[in-house]
Order: sequence, then structure tokens, then C-alpha cells
Amino acid sequence: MSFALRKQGEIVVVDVEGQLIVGNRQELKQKVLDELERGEKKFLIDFSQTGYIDSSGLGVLVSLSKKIREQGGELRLANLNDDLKTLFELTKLDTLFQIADTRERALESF
Amino acid sequence: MSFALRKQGEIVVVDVEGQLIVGNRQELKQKVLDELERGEKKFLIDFSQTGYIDSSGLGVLVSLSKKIREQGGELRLANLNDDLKTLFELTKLDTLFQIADTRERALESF
Amino acid sequence: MTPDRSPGLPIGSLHLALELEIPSDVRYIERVVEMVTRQCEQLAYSTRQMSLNVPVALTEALSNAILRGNREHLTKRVQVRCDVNRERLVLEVVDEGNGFDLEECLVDATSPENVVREDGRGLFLMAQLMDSVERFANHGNVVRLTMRRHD
Amino acid sequence: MTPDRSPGLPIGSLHLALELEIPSDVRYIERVVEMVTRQCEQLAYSTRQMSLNVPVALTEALSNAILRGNREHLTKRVQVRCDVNRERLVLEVVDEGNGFDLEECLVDATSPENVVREDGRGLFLMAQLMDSVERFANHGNVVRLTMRRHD
Ligand SMILES: Nc1ncnc2c1ncn2[C@@H]1O[C@H](COP(=O)(O)OP(=O)(O)O)[C@@H](O)[C@H]1O
Ligand SMILES: Nc1ncnc2c1ncn2[C@@H]1O[C@H](COP(=O)(O)OP(=O)(O)O)[C@@H](O)[C@H]1O
Repeated sequence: MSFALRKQGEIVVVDVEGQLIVGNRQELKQKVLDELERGEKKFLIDFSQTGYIDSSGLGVLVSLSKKIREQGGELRLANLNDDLKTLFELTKLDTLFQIADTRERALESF
Repeated sequence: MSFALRKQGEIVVVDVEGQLIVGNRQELKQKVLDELERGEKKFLIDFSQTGYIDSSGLGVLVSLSKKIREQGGELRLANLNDDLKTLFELTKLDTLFQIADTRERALESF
Repeated sequence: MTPDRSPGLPIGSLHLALELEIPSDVRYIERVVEMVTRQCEQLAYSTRQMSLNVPVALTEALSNAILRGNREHLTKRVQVRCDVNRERLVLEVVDEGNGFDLEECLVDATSPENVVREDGRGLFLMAQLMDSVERFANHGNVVRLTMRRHD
Repeated sequence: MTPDRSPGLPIGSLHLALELEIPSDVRYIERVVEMVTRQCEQLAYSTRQMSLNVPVALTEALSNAILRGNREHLTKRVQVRCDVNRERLVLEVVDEGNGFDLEECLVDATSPENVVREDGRGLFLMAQLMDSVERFANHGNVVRLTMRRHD
């Protein structure tokens, strides 16, 4: 599992590869917060290569979305597979996040 | 698992793919006996693609070697991996069969 | 491999059990999950159950055992038991902590005040993803998750 | 996947068990062997044990149970039990036959008169490839094979 960050225009795109769980969520959080501190405002987290997410992974997403909003930034999620969609629906987190089907749509939506 | 037979010169080469065990040994036996009946005399069984062999697989080899000899023919074995070599050694069948390291050596030995 | 030569196993009668003990370190969770799902694969559970229900619920139970139950004391161990047949999967996660009141700790994570929280979704997800969640004491604090097989 | 993030499981404590029932048909043997070796792989048994000792000994026990014990009566079943930890593997194969005298039936397959025979190597191979072969009656005719783990 790893997190690949890269800039696409003025958007920071994060690919979550593997699981986003209690053992590694801190790494994702830190990487995004570092970018936020550097002044980045627009974040897209892409889950096309993600396995499963646990409650602490979801917690980190909630936390990041707050922190990004506090800095006047925006967070988008993209490419949730059916399992992940279900997870967001079960927890009603689909109502909290802006979720796009594809990375392109997410990029356009900023 | 399957048995591929082909003629190389005047030698019938049989490749044993997968296991040679109680469930399929009869098929090997029949295929070789058919060739023997057709007048073939030289047989090489190649184990380079073989997994494991059980006692009934070994039994079929003993039986074929007898039948081939009765018809004035010859049987060679080739390409036993370390596990299969051990199996032939444990049962002393390495003393009963002519075993070559490679297919080439076996072909030359006729 | 022609089908009539090596027919599929009659897994209706298959029963697999697994027991394992890990130190109180969350880095082991992923490997435990892999091993348990590999067991369930033998019984042809649905992809959804193998890729969502089991991994997430088991991860929650393990991380609670490690973080809440054993408070990451490395000398404390977490036991994992998995017992699966064609009908159902039973997972037990045992920690050395004092236990907790399941009724009380299990909250509706979707309520307006909870949905914005960072934590508190673990037991809720277990309850959603499993057919039953039980907690009892038996040589430690046991959380038992049961899931029926879906086709 | 860096090693410090997801360390290998402490399989010293791992214990796997498997139970399965098959009809008296030799075509099931290969799949049973696959499933059992897959269990042992989790415990990192040696390649040699996984590719020679276990497959051959188990195949012998299963084919004897099917052919000798149950005489291929399709209504008769063969039970397979596998219990493996880091130290040893125990395999039990149970048929519905009348059993047999292990001492008597186990012959030296390497003697000059036996080495040319087509049959009679099954029990001999089990004895050679396993650390112990036992036979007893317990709700059927049980053959129990035990193998210690080699590094
Ligand atoms: N194994 C455990 N040992 C002790 N307390 C636990 C255990 N599992 C859960 N709890 C209690 O239940 C509460 C809710 O757990 P959970 O729903 O997983 O959310 P979170 O762990 O994010 O708080 C925990 O905060 C803890 O007080
Ligand atoms: N499960 C069994 N039930 C009854 N008899 C058995 C069983 N297993 C072995 N035997 C007896 O032991 C004999 C020797 O078995 P084995 O060494 O496997 O050689 P083979 O099966 O080729 O004769 C068999 O012929 C049979 O009489």
C-alpha cells in the first residue's frame, strides 16, 4: 500500500494504492496536510487502485475534508468501486463528500 | 493433466503433464499400449512437466516397461526432477528403469 | 484439465478453522485479513463478502482489540479465530482488555451529529457488514462476528 | 509493500484445520491434495514437503480409502481431516470399510521380488514420506499420517 501524489494543473491528485486502514492512514493524512501547508488548495483523492477502507481510513478522510475546508480549499473523491460506494452509503459519508465517478469528472468539477 | 504423444524419428515421446496418479494412469497406459500394438518399439516418457506420481502411477510404469520388453521394445525415462528422483530412489525403481537426465540424452541412448 | 476428470470439490462438506495470535501492532492487520479471506475463498463466498464485509469488519475488530482492548501494549496478544463452512463464517477476536458494553458503545454513525465525526464508526460498520456482533468474556474479551454466506 | 509496514505474520502460533467429505471417486483426489497443500503453504513448509511428501502420501491414503476401504461404492464417503501448525501436519483419512492390518499389509517395496510388482507401494510410500502412519477404528477406518515440519 502506498500513496502517490502528483500535481495536475493546480490540483493535487492522490492515488491510494492498496488499503486505507488504521496501519497507514496517518501517512495519507500527513502527506495531504504537508501539501495544504505548502499552500495547495485543491485536492482529488482517487480510489481506483484502492482495496478496502476501514473506519479509521474514513475518519482520516473526514478530518482532511474539514482541514482543507478550513483553509478555503476543496476536496473531491473519485473512482469508488461498488464496495467502496456501499461503504460510503452505509455510513452516509456519501452525503458529506463530493464524489465523482471518474477522475476526469472530478478534475472538471473544481 | 494430460499426456501428449509424438513421434521423434522412430521413437514415441510421451510428455506427462501434471500428475500421474490413480485417477489418470489408465489413460497413459492405454495410449502407450495402443502405440505398442501399432508396432512401435521405442518409447521415451518425459517428466519435465510432471507434478507428482503416486504408487499406481509407478505401477503403470512398471507394467508398461514389462509389456514393451515383451514386444522386444525399449522404454526410457527422462527429466525427473529432484522430487521424482527421490521417489524412484525410495522405491528402488531407479534400478529397474533406464533414466536419462535430459530428453536429448534419452533419445541418443536408444 | 477436463471437468469430468477432476470435478470440483464438494465444498458443501468443507469446514476450515484457523487460529492465530498476533502482537498488539496494527501493522499485522492486513496480513491477518488476507489469510482469513484466503480461507473463505476456498468456500466460494461472494466477491462482495470477500472484498468488503470480511476485510472491513475484521479490520475493525482487530484494530479495536489492539488499540482499545490491549492499548498497543506489545506484550499483550490478540487471538484470532476463524471457523468457516459453506453456510457461515464465524470470526472471534480476543484481546486482554477489560471489555466494553457493546450496546452502549455501538452508535448510529449516520446520525447528523455522528456523520461528521472522525471516529466511532467501527462497531457500526461491524454491525452493518456482519449478520451478528457479539461480545463476551472468555479467557479475555471476545468479539464474535458471524456472517451467513450469500450466493 | 515495505516490510516494516506489514510484517510477516507470526506463524509460530498459526493453527489451521480442515475437514472435508468426498464421494468414493478417485477423481477428487487431486483437488483434495491441492487444498491441503494450500493450507500447509500458509505455514511455510518446505517445497519438498509440499510437492513430494504431502501430495504422494495423501494421494495413497485417499486412493486406498476409496478403492480398498469403500471399494468405490459411490454412496460411501471418505472423510479427510487436516490439522497443521508450525511444528507438524496431521492428516486423517477415514473410510467406511472394515479396516486392515497395517503391520501385515505394509511390505518392503524395495525387495527384489516386490520391486518388479505393479502394486503394493502405497503403504510403503506413506511410511517413507511421513514420520508416522497409524491405523485405527473410530467411526470408520482411520489412517492417520503425521509429518514434522522440516526447514
Ligand atoms: N476491544 C475493545 N476493548 C475495549 N473497548 C472497546 C473495544 N472495542 C470497542 N470498544 C469501545 O467501543 C467504542 C466504539 O468503538 P468503535 O465503534 O470501533 O469506534 P472507535 O474505535 O473509532 O471509537 C470505543 O471507543 C471503545 O470505547
Ligand atoms: N483403507 C484401506 N482399507 C482396506 N484395506 C486397505 C486400506 N489401505 C490399505 N489396505 C490394504 O493394504 C494393502 C496394501 O496397500 P498398498 O500398500 O497401498 O498397496 P496396493 O493398494 O497397491 O495393494 C492393500 O492391498 C489392502 O489390502
